[in-house]
Amino acid sequence: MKLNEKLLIALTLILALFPVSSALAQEASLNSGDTAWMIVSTALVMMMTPAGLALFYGGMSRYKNLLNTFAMTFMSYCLASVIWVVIGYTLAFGPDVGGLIGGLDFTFLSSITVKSLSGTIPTFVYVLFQMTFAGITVALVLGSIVDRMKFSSWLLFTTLWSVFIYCPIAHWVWGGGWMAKMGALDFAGGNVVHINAGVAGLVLSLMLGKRIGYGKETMFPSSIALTGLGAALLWFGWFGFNAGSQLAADGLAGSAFLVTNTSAAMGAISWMFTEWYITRKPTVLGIASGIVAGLVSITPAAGFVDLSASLIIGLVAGVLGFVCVSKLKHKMGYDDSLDAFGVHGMCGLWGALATGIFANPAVNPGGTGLLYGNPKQLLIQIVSIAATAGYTAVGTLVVVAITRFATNGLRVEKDDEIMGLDNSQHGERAFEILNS
Amino acid sequence: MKLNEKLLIALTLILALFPVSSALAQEASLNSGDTAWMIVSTALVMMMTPAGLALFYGGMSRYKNLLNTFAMTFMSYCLASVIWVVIGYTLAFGPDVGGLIGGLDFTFLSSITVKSLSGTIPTFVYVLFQMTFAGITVALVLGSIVDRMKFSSWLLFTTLWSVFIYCPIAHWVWGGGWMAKMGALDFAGGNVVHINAGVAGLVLSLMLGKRIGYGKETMFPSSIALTGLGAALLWFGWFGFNAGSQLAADGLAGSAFLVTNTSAAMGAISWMFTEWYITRKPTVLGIASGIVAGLVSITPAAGFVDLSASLIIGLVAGVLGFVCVSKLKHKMGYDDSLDAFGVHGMCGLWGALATGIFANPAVNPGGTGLLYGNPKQLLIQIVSIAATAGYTAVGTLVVVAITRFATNGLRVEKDDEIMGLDNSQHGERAFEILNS
Amino acid sequence: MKLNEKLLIALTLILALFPVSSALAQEASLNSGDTAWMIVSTALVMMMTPAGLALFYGGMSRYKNLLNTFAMTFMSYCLASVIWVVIGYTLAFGPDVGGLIGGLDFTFLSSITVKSLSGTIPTFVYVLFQMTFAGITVALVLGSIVDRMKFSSWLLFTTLWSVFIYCPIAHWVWGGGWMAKMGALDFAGGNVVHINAGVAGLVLSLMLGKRIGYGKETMFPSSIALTGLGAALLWFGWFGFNAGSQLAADGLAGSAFLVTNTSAAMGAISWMFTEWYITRKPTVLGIASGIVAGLVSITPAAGFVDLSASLIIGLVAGVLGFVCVSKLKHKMGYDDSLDAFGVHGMCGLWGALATGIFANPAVNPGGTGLLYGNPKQLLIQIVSIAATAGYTAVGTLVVVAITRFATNGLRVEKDDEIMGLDNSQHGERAFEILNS
Amino acid sequence: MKKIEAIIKPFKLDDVKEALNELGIQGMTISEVKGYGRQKGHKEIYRGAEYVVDFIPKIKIEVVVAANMVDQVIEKIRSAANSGKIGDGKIFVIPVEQAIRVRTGEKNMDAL
Amino acid sequence: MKKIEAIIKPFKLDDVKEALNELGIQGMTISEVKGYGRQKGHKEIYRGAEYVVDFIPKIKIEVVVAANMVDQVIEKIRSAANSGKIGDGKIFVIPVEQAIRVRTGEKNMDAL
Amino acid sequence: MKKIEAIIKPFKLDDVKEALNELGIQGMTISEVKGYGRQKGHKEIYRGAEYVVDFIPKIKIEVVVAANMVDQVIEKIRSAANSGKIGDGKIFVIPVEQAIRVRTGEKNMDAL
Ligand SMILES: Nc1ncnc2c1ncn2[C@@H]1O[C@H](COP(=O)(O)OP(=O)(O)O)[C@@H](O)[C@H]1O
Ligand SMILES: Nc1ncnc2c1ncn2[C@@H]1O[C@H](COP(=O)(O)OP(=O)(O)O)[C@@H](O)[C@H]1O
Ligand SMILES: Nc1ncnc2c1ncn2[C@@H]1O[C@H](COP(=O)(O)OP(=O)(O)O)[C@@H](O)[C@H]1O
Repeated sequence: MKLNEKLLIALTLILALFPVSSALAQEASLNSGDTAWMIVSTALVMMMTPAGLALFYGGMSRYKNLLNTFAMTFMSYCLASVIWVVIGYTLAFGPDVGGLIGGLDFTFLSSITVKSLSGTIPTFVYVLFQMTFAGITVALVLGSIVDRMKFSSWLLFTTLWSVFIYCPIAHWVWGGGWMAKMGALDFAGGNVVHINAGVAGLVLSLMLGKRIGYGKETMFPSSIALTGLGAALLWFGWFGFNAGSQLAADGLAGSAFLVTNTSAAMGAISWMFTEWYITRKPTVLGIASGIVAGLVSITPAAGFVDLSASLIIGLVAGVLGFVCVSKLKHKMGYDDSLDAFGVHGMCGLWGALATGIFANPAVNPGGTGLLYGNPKQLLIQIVSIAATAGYTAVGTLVVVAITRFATNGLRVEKDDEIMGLDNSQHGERAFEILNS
Repeated sequence: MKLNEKLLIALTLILALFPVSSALAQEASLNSGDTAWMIVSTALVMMMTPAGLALFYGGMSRYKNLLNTFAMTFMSYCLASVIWVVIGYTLAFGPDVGGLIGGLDFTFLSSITVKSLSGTIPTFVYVLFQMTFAGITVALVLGSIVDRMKFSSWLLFTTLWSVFIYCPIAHWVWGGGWMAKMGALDFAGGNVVHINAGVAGLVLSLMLGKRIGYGKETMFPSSIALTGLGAALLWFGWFGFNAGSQLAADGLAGSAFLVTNTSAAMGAISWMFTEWYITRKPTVLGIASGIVAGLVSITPAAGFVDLSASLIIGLVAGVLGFVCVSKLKHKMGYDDSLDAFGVHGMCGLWGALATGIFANPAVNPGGTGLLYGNPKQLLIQIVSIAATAGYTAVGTLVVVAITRFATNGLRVEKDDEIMGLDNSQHGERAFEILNS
Repeated sequence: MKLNEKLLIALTLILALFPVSSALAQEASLNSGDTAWMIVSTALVMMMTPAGLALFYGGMSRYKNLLNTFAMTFMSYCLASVIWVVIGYTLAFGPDVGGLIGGLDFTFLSSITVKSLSGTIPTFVYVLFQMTFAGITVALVLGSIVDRMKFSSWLLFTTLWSVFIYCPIAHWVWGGGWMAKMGALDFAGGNVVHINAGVAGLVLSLMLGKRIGYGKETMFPSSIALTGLGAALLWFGWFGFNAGSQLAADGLAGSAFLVTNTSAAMGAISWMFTEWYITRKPTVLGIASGIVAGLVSITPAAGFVDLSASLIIGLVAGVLGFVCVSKLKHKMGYDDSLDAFGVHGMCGLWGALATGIFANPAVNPGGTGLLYGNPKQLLIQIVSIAATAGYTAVGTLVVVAITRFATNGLRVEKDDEIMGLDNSQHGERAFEILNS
Repeated sequence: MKKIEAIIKPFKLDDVKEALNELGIQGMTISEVKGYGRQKGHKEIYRGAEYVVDFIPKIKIEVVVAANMVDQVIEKIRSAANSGKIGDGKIFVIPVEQAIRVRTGEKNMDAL
Repeated sequence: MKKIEAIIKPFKLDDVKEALNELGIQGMTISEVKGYGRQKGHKEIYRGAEYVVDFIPKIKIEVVVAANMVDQVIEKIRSAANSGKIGDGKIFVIPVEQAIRVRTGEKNMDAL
Repeated sequence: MKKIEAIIKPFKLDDVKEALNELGIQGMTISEVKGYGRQKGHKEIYRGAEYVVDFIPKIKIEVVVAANMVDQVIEKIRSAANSGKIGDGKIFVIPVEQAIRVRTGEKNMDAL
């Protein structure tokens, strides 16, 4: 309960007699500070997709596919933006139907007005904040499949996946669905965003098959500099992602902010040293990857754990991420192009478990983990992880099958793949630097 | 009227007897939430010019002129910053003189203090917020004329144009001038910013003449990747632009935020599909352009229209923008290098009309459009558009004439234009990527 | 004292009888508007290091060292993030010990909870805000030494320097240490950040020696375009840096915001014209450098001076910066690679003096400068500058000596330096743009 | 057969290409090169560090033609690439003993 | 000695390199070039401005070998670079009068 | 006339340029190339994917000179480009039948 609310309860009591009081009572609970913070958080999370992720992914994809990666990222966010206000929000946050999905009451946001409030902020802001999560989640998936997918197929996949995979899971966890009722802890999206996107990416990449020349040809990232900048912007935006998930500008938001930054820093440090030790060189790509690994892992835990937990979560994330992308992947032999599964899926999984282990009631009475005497929480986390992974795996399979049928084939022509998707799909080049 | 104001009225009534009450009454209406939001909005809009627009425009200009585009953009903002605090603000927002211009009372912001308030925020913040609009407007103009204008001429043009063209129009619409009195609706700058800049750009490009080799030589954008990043940053900043124009962190700001994002997404989608259908390829440049088209169009309408209107406004913007830059321009044969007129002018015009059509009193009692039974509004919009376009066309003509005379000639030497302006004007290159 | 506080005092008086009142009294002073602003400020300052500074510095370093510059910048922030929460914060802001250093009470932020407040904001937010300053300060140092330092040496240097140089100085000025008691004025870090980093950079570069080929070979910046973007992002973030240092969203924050933007703009304008006059070409690098010079100079003064002072401060900064980097440096013959000393050290010095000259009690009763009848302030400023420069010079010397010993040698092999640090230290290249 | 190597100013490329087309030349290979010669380079100053850029961007055109076409080709290139200013470039003629088309294995004149 | 200049499609480079290694060729020099020929370029459209990109990215391989190896080398390159499609490229043979290794000053065959 | 093609390490360019100036050579053309040879390339590892970069950046200098200057030029380049390490590069000499200056049409020696 926030300050001004208290103020107002108090006031309404005293001022019951004043004419203004009623007017006052109505919009009583809008808090301009919380609203300011949430509009900014939303803007920050929005920026993560077309700026942060486009650079992070674009810089890692081969030069001939850089713009295609941009195009897929941009359109993921654009399509999600429209889908969300039309149908997505209501499916995720409409009145609960059997714990599984939201009702259609808010289709086209009907019945939500400028005056509607969610907690202490305008409902419109809440809708948009949630929308930015839908937008980045589907965009994260493409990390597994750049360099080979037909643009048309991607657009259809994005549309179907947002509606049929993202919305239900968002409802389960945040929309009052069964996971919420079960008491699963996911502050800012370990399940909903990262495990979900990571597993979907893996499935999609398996169905697409490997890139031509994978394992044989050299596949240099087009620009580690752009990837580094992307990681920096993702970090910047992630403060909105995690601290914003408190939906208020208060102490818990500050705490989420603190652990988010700490975990990101630890992730970068541990990834770098692990890599340095194992492959003899600390790379900028490794540092950037470690930052993201740390951020992903702290996401579900941000509002529940304390500083010392965040140091451990980030530390483990850096090592885990490195092992997944540089060992596991090559052992398993799938072609998760930019490691959406290795980084987001696996570190999201670690974060979800860590939440069940480290959740400290002193930070947030809403969550008590194993270390604070509640082993049950860890169990709940495992169930929620399994359910999320299971649903998204099967669901994505179906969505991909439909997409393949509808766009006859998911993959670009062999020659187009060799020539590069920038040229074949978009008829453009990322840079035209010719001296004169 | 915002919450805390209400609180305070109430309080001052009750507390009339308390010592603190008077102190209270004074700075009564500063709202820290609104202030927080407006400082951030201002920072976001500031970022749009040297980061967003410089990349968006720089990436579209030919490589040999990339830095010159940066230089013009940066200096537009720097000059506007100084001009605004010295004389611009008072011309635009000083006490109204005959509905045409502001008086000189606030020259050098004299008589404004740390304690001064505008509504619920410090006046200094309001001054800066308005300044960022002046800065980006003149920078937008250069989209029409990159690749050929003398840097010295640009600096003088910027200075004169900000004072004699921007300030009066800003006064008419936002400073309590005749358009405001007439009831013209322009929430965040359809007239003041986009139509104004677009028309000025067209005039300037006509007076400069076409680029050497225009229509014959290939003129490849230096980097679609940078342009894409620029569009993403513009989108991010535009939330400050539009939602910030409410000058408060409240429900209407949230609504403006919602329609802004929706229109941008729709603009990108519709531009992309139109292009795909007509030229067989969906380009990243098209997607980026559609985003901007959607943002421009919703700008005047942001605080007045509802979700469904924003879907239509963005949809039309994407198609309109595409047609203007890829058909109209080539028909007319002017050389609007980066389409400041095609995108900002024309989509700004559409937005201004759309505001008159879709303004929904349920969103904002301050505006009722054609569809809600007030055809007169559409008429008012048309008058305001015509007046803006007319004044800026003539005014720019004069300003350009003076500039040409004062800097003898507007255009760089033929050889310098061929060699590129980065080299001839600045003696630099944008990238020096040489392996060793 | 902020609005809501007043409200609450008032309220607690009246509501003494209500049950809620006590609960109210406790967390009474959290202000959600101030908190919103400070979280955002912190995020903005964080972004300055891995995004703004990495680009600004990376673009200036030679292509073969671009990623190494990124790596050093990223790790500076990551290490500082961890060091700060473990030990740095308590050394700087723990209970004062003899005016020299903070006590260890807050090691690992122990005893700080979600409910802890600093003024009107959560203590965690305050901790993080201060952390971002530690992070950028040490990163600024590397501007003096890019292109030649061993990565391992940099990591150790960063760690030692943050703890033994930054923390004490931060304590003296902001942690209630002797400079604070003496009445030194440093609103946002002229001493603590810029003079400190600049002098440390100079010392480190002298101990490292010049780059191979310095003064003989051409050393082209890898990308003025990236440097320009970096300057724009630094400017954007600097609003959090300076206006955020007020720790509240109020009129003084607005005033700091105003003078910051004005000084940056003036710095760019004056640097550009000085350069234009002296070397016949206005460069984008010059404009970008002028922006930073203006921002550095206004930093200590931001909360104390008025508009007209900021015009002068920025004007002088542009000229001074230009002279330092293009004349002084070459006269003295040290190799301050990217001019951390020339720009940050010297302009920080100017800003610290200017604060003593222009501090206007009408803006902030906390500071009265020479021009307002308090010559003593100027003296205090000089003492604080001298002390800061002296301590950091000697301290850095020691830290560097230890680092050299511990990492046997500070400098990369001759061949590695020639081949470039991206390749030799990280085994990466910044761009791999190969058409196919 | 001879290989004609022409070093020209970048902005002249289109003209030269068209000129060669007029001769019915169906193929050529170009590359970005930097040239040092009589044409003075410009200087660039970065924060007071002054560098003379005396390697100037040029385009190198390589076209292999029958011996008997050499003079025409040279003439065409000259007139197209000529701006009358220092730095217009050079044309060199180099003997070629064989030419093969990768796709078909055709030899010499048939390969062009 | 002869210099063999092969202009090939970029993605064929690895194959050609390996093919040459099989011949025991220890060195070569490559450069990025652009080719104009029978292979049609594609068009790019930027906001309605349509440009035909008829200079297509190619890789030029230069390898200097003993005269007696020329035919083998040509054959190896041909088979490796051949995709059967227009634009596979050309191979040119140019006389080389001397070769020197910078490091040692060794001459001709010893320099390769 | 002969064309001397020297493939050298990039950081040696300035030295070689000066060496040639001492011989009064007024012009040359350089290009960025990549070399494959005895000099071992380094490996790069991106997220566990290990690539050997065996094409190493080099600079190719082309200078056309009178036949009688060839030996001097070779010697100058050698001594300037020599670092004594593997990978210092090669120098090749190729016959040139004609040289024309685009601007003036001057031929052969006068064109240089
Ligand atoms: N001796 C040479 N060998 C190879 N290339 C040369 C030689 N001399 C000049 N060039 C090339 O020709 C270009 C133009 O030569 P320059 O002397 O500048 O002007 P001009 O062609 O008018 O004499 C140079 O930039 C260089 O690329
Ligand atoms: N006469 C020529 N001189 C030099 N290079 C040529 C010539 N003709 C073609 N080329 C090069 O060979 C490449 C392939 O030629 P092209 O005619 O497109 O296909 P193909 O090799 O199948 O005949 C061209 O892109 C160009 O680089
Ligand atoms: N047979 C060849 N033909 C053309 N270029 C060659 C040949 N052999 C070597 N080179 C070039 O010379 C460079 C240096 O050769 P390398 O064998 O690495 O060292 P060294 O010059 O010391 O023998 C190579 O990188 C390559 O560019």
